Amino acid sequence: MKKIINDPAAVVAQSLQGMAAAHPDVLRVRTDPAVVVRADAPVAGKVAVVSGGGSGHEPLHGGFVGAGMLAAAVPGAVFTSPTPDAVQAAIEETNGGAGVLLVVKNYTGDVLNFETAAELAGLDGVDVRSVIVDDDVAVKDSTHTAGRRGVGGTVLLEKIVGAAAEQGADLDRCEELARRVVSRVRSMGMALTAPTVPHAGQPSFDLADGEMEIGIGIHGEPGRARVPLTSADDIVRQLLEPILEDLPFTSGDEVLLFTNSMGGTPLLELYLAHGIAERLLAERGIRVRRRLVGPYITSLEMQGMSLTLLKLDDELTELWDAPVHTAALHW
Amino acid sequence: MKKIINDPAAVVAQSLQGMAAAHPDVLRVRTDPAVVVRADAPVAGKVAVVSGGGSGHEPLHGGFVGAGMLAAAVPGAVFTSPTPDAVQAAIEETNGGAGVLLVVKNYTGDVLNFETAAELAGLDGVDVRSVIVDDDVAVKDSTHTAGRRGVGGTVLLEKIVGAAAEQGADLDRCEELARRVVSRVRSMGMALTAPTVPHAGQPSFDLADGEMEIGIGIHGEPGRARVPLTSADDIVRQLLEPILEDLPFTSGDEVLLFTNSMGGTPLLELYLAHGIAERLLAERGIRVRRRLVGPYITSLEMQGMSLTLLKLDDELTELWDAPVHTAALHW
Amino acid sequence: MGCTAQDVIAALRAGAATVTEHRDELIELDRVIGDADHGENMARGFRAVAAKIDTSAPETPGAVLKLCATVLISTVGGASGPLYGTAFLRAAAAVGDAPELDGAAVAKAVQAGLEGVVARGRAEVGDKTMVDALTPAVEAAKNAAESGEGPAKVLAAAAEAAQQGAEATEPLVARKGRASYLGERSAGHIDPGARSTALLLSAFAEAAGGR
Amino acid sequence: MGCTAQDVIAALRAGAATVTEHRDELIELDRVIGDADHGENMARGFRAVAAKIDTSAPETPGAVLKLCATVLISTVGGASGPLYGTAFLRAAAAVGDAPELDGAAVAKAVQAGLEGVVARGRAEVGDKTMVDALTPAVEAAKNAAESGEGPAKVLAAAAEAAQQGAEATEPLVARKGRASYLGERSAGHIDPGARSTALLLSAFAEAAGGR
Ligand SMILES: Nc1ncnc2c1ncn2[C@@H]1O[C@H](COP(=O)(O)OP(=O)(O)O)[C@@H](O)[C@H]1O
Ligand SMILES: Nc1ncnc2c1ncn2[C@@H]1O[C@H](COP(=O)(O)OP(=O)(O)O)[C@@H](O)[C@H]1O
Ligand SMILES: [Mg+2]
Ligand SMILES: [Mg+2]
Ligand SMILES: [Mg+2]
Ligand SMILES: [Mg+2]
Repeated sequence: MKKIINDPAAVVAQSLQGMAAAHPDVLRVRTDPAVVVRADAPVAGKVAVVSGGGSGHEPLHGGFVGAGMLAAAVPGAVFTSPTPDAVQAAIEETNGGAGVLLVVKNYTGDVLNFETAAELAGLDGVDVRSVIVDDDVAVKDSTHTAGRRGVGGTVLLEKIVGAAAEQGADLDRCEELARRVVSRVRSMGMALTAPTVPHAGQPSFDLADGEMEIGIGIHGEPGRARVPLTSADDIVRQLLEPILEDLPFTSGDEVLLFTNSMGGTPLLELYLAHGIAERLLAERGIRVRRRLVGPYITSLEMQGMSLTLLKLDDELTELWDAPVHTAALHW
Repeated sequence: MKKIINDPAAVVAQSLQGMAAAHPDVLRVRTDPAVVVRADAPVAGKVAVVSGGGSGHEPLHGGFVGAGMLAAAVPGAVFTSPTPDAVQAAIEETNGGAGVLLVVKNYTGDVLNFETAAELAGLDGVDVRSVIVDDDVAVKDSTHTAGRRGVGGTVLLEKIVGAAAEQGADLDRCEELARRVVSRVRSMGMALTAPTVPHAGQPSFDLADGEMEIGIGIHGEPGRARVPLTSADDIVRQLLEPILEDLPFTSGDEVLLFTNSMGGTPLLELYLAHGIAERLLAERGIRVRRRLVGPYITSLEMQGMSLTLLKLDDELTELWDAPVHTAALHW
Repeated sequence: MGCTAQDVIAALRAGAATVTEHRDELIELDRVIGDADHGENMARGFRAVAAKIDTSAPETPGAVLKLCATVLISTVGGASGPLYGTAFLRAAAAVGDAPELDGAAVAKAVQAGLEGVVARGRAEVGDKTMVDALTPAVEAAKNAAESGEGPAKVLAAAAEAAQQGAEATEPLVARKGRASYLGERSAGHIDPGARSTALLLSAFAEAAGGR
Repeated sequence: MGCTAQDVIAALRAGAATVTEHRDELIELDRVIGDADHGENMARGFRAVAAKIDTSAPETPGAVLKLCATVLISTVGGASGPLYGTAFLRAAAAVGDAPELDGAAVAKAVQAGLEGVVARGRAEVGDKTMVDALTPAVEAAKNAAESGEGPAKVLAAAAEAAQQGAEATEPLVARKGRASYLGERSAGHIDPGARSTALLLSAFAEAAGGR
C-alpha cells in the first residue's frame, strides 16, 4: 500500500486536522465525534443542510461545507457511514431554529445511521427531514433490494438545496427542492483501477491491464461487469446511454452535465471525456446549460470517471448559479 | 496503459476541446497552434501574462486562464514544451497594447522555445518580457547546469502577477513582481508512483512497493534519491526542511503554504500532509497566512505531493487575495 | 447453571477477541463483494465494547447487552453498526432485568436479536445477509432450549446453525447490502455479516461452556 | 559527385525513416533519465519535415536545410526542437545558395550545426548531451573532407564518430538537459539526444552513399 499517511486508523482524524488548518475562514472541525461545520454555524433562521457518509470520497462532503452549500458534513471512517451520535452532533452544531435537512446517499449503513439520528433529534424537538439520493443507474432499482446507490447527483443536490437554504427557503421548500433534484438526476460510473482502503492495505479488486469495470460505485465495490478497456469515445457512450434511457432525457431537454473523476484520473483525460459527452448530447438535441468537471465525488485514488446528468429548469439553474463559498466549490 | 483516451497522439487536442466546452464563460481554445485564451482577450491597456509548457500538468496552465490570472496558456504535447509559433500565437491573441509577460518554467525546452517566440514578437514591435521560475530546491543550483526546475511556485506567481495585471499594473511592475515572487518561493516534491506518458505507454520509472522517489519534478523524471517509503510525518519533514534551509525561511516569517498533489494522491492524504506541514511551521515560529491545498501542478496520474513556500509581504498577500475567475482557481 | 451478568461480559470479551482475530478474514470477505471494511468495523466496535465493560459494571445480563448495543451503535457505523446494535438492544429488552438467564431466555434473546435486524434491515432469508446466519441460529437455539438445554448448549446449537447458514450464503445472489450492487457477480462468495454472526455466536458458546 | 537539393531531400527522408524506426528506443532512453518523449518528438518533427518536403520543392541544398529547420522548430518543441532547428538553420546558412555541396561544404555544415547547438544550449563536451555526439562528428567530418572525401564519406565518418560519442555519454553525469536533475543517478545511461544525432548522421550517410 502506497499512501502518505501515518497510522491507518488515524487517517480520517489527521486529515480533518489538516482540512481545518487549510480553510479557517470557511469551516471548523469538531472532534469526538468528528464533524465538519461551517465557520459561522449555527446560522439563525436558516435551514441547515447536513450530509455525510464514509470518508474517502473527498472533497465530498467536507469540501462542500460553507456558505451556500452544506451547514455540516459528518465523515465516517473510510467507506464506513458515520454513527448516529456524529450525525446528532452535526444537527446540534448547525440547527439555527429553522430545521435541518439530512442529505443521505442510499446505502444501507447511511440510511440506518442517519435515520436513527433523525429520530433522536426529533425527540429533542428539532425539525429534521431526510432526503435519500439514489441516482446510480448501474444498479437495478427494486423494492426487494437495497436500491440504487447515491453518487454524483449528491453533489448537485447539495449545491442547489444549499443555495436555497442560504436564500432563506424554509424546510418544506428545501425538502421539495431536494426531492425534485433526486427525481431529475441520474449517474453512471466506471473504473480503470481499484482504490486501496487504508485499513485493508490492498486494492479492493484486481483488474488486469486491458480491462475496466463498468457500473462501479464509490466504495471500491466491483461494478456490474468487467469488460475490455476501450476508447474514450466508447467509454463515454457506455456511461451516457443508460443515463439517457433511464429518466429518460430527450431532445430539447436542458441539462447540467457533471463529468467527475473518481480521484486518480487526471484532468487531461477528464476534459477529453467531457468533450465527448458534450458532443454526444448535442447530437441528441440535448442542450448542456451548465457543467461541472473535476474530482468532486471520488473513491480514494481510484482511476475512473462518472457522468451525472441533471435535467434543469430555470429555478434549479438559478440556484446552481447562486454564490457558494466552500473549500471545493467557490463562486 | 490504462487511460480514458482515444488516440495517444490526439490526447492534448481532444482534451482542449473538452476544456473549451466546459468553460465557455472563462476561456476559448484556438487550434493550430493550440492556445488557451481568456474569453475576453485581448484586454485593451492591460498587461497580458502568458505561460505554457508541456501538457500533463493540468490544471496548470490552462486552468489558470481567465480574469485575474493568465491571459493565455500555451499547451505543448504531453511533457513537451510548445513551439515558438504557438507562443507567438498566444502573444498575438492577448496583447492589448500594454505588453506581454511570459512566465517560463526553467526547463531547457521551455526556455529556448519561449525565448525564440519573445525575440520574434519583439521584432514585431510587441514589448515582451520573460521571467524564469526556478523554485525546485531538489536540484542543485549552478551556472554549469540546466539549473533548478520551475514547479509549484509557478502557480503562485501566475496568480499574484495576474492579479496585478488585472489591476492595471504596467509591464515593468509586473516583471518586478514576478521576479520578487521567484526570489521568495521554494518547492520540493516526492512521488509514490510514476506517471505514464500516453505516447510512451508505460510508467516513466519503476518503483517497488515500500519505495518512494524524493526530489522529483513534474515530468516523470526520477528524483534525486530512491528511499524507503516512510510515514507522512517523515515525508513532510523531508520536503519541508530543504525548503526552509534554502531561502532560508526563519521564525517570524509570514508565508503562503501550498500543499500540492501530483495528481494521483487523494485529498484525504493531501489534507493530512498539509496539517503536518502547518504544525512543523508553527513549531519553527513561521506563520502561515495563506494556504492552497489541492492538485494544481500535476504530473498526469502520478501519486505524490509537493510543498511550496512563498515568503509573503502585504503587497503579495493582497494580490493573492484579489479576485480570480479561472477554471481551477476562483474567488 | 444460569447465565449471569459476569457470564455475558465474558461472552462479549470472547466475541471481541474473535472479531479481532478474524478481522482480516472479514475484511477480505467484504473486499470481494463489498467495501472491505466489515472486519475493521467489527474490530473497532467490539474493542470499544470491551473497553467500556472494563470501566462500567452493569449488574444484569440485560444491562450488559444494552451497554454493548449502545457502544456498537456509536462506534461501528456502516450497515453492521445499527444492525448489530439493534440486535443487542432487542436482546437486552427480551431478557428484561432477570439476574440470570436460562437456556430458554438465551434462545429468546437470540430470536429478539434476529427480529431487530429484520425490523431495521428488512432482509429476508436468501438475501445473502447476516439474516441467513441468524435465522437458522434462532431455530436451533429454540429447539435446544425446548429440549431443556442450558445457555452453553443453546448457544452452541445456534453457533453451529449460524455457521451452516453463513456457508449457505456462498452461492446466493445478494439482494440486500452492498453486495446487491454486484448483481449476479455477488454469487460465489460468503456474506461477511453472516460470517461475523457465526463467529460471534461461536465465541459466546465457547465462553458459556468454558465455565 | 556533389550533393544536390534532391540528395539533401533524400537524406532528410532517410532521417525521418530512421527516427520513426527508432522512436521507441529513443523514448526508452529518455524514459530512464528524462521524460520519455524524445522519440515521439523526433518522429513528429521529421514526419512533418517529410510531409513539407513533398509539398514544397526547395531548389538548393541550403533551402532544403532551412525548410527542415523551420519545420522542426514549429513541430518538435521540447529542448530538441530549438536545438536541432538551430543546427539545421546554421547549416543552411553555412552552405549558402550553392547548388551542390562537396565534402568540405558538408563538413562545414555539420560544424555550423554544432555551433548552433552550443550557441543555444551552452553545453560543453562531457555534459551528456547531443554535443557529445556532434563534437567528434565535426572533427571526423573535417578530417575526411581534408583528405578529399566526398559527401558520402564525410557523413559516414561523422556518423561513426557520433555513435562513438553517443556511447561515450553512458558513464557521464549529466550537467545539461533534463537528465541533469538526476545528478549522479544519470550515470549509466546513453543520452537520447546524442543517440538521435548519431542515428540521423548515419541515415544521411547511407542516403548519400546509396546514390
Ligand atoms: N439490509 C440488511 N439486512 C441485514 N443485514 C444486512 C443488510 N445490509 C447489510 N447487511 C449485513 O451487513 C454486512 C456488511 O457490514 P459492513 O461491511 O460492516 O457495512 P457496510 O456494508 O456499510 O460497509 C453484510 O455482509 C450483511 O451481512
Ligand atoms: N543545453 C543543451 N544542449 C545541448 N543538448 C541538449 C541540451 N539540453 C538538452 N539537450 C538534448 O536534448 C535531448 C532531450 O530532447 P527531448 O527529450 O526531445 O526534449 P526535453 O528534454 O525537453 O524533453 C537530450 O537528450 C540532450 O541531448
Ligand atoms: Mg462500509
Ligand atoms: Mg519533454
Ligand atoms: Mg462493508
Ligand atoms: Mg525528453
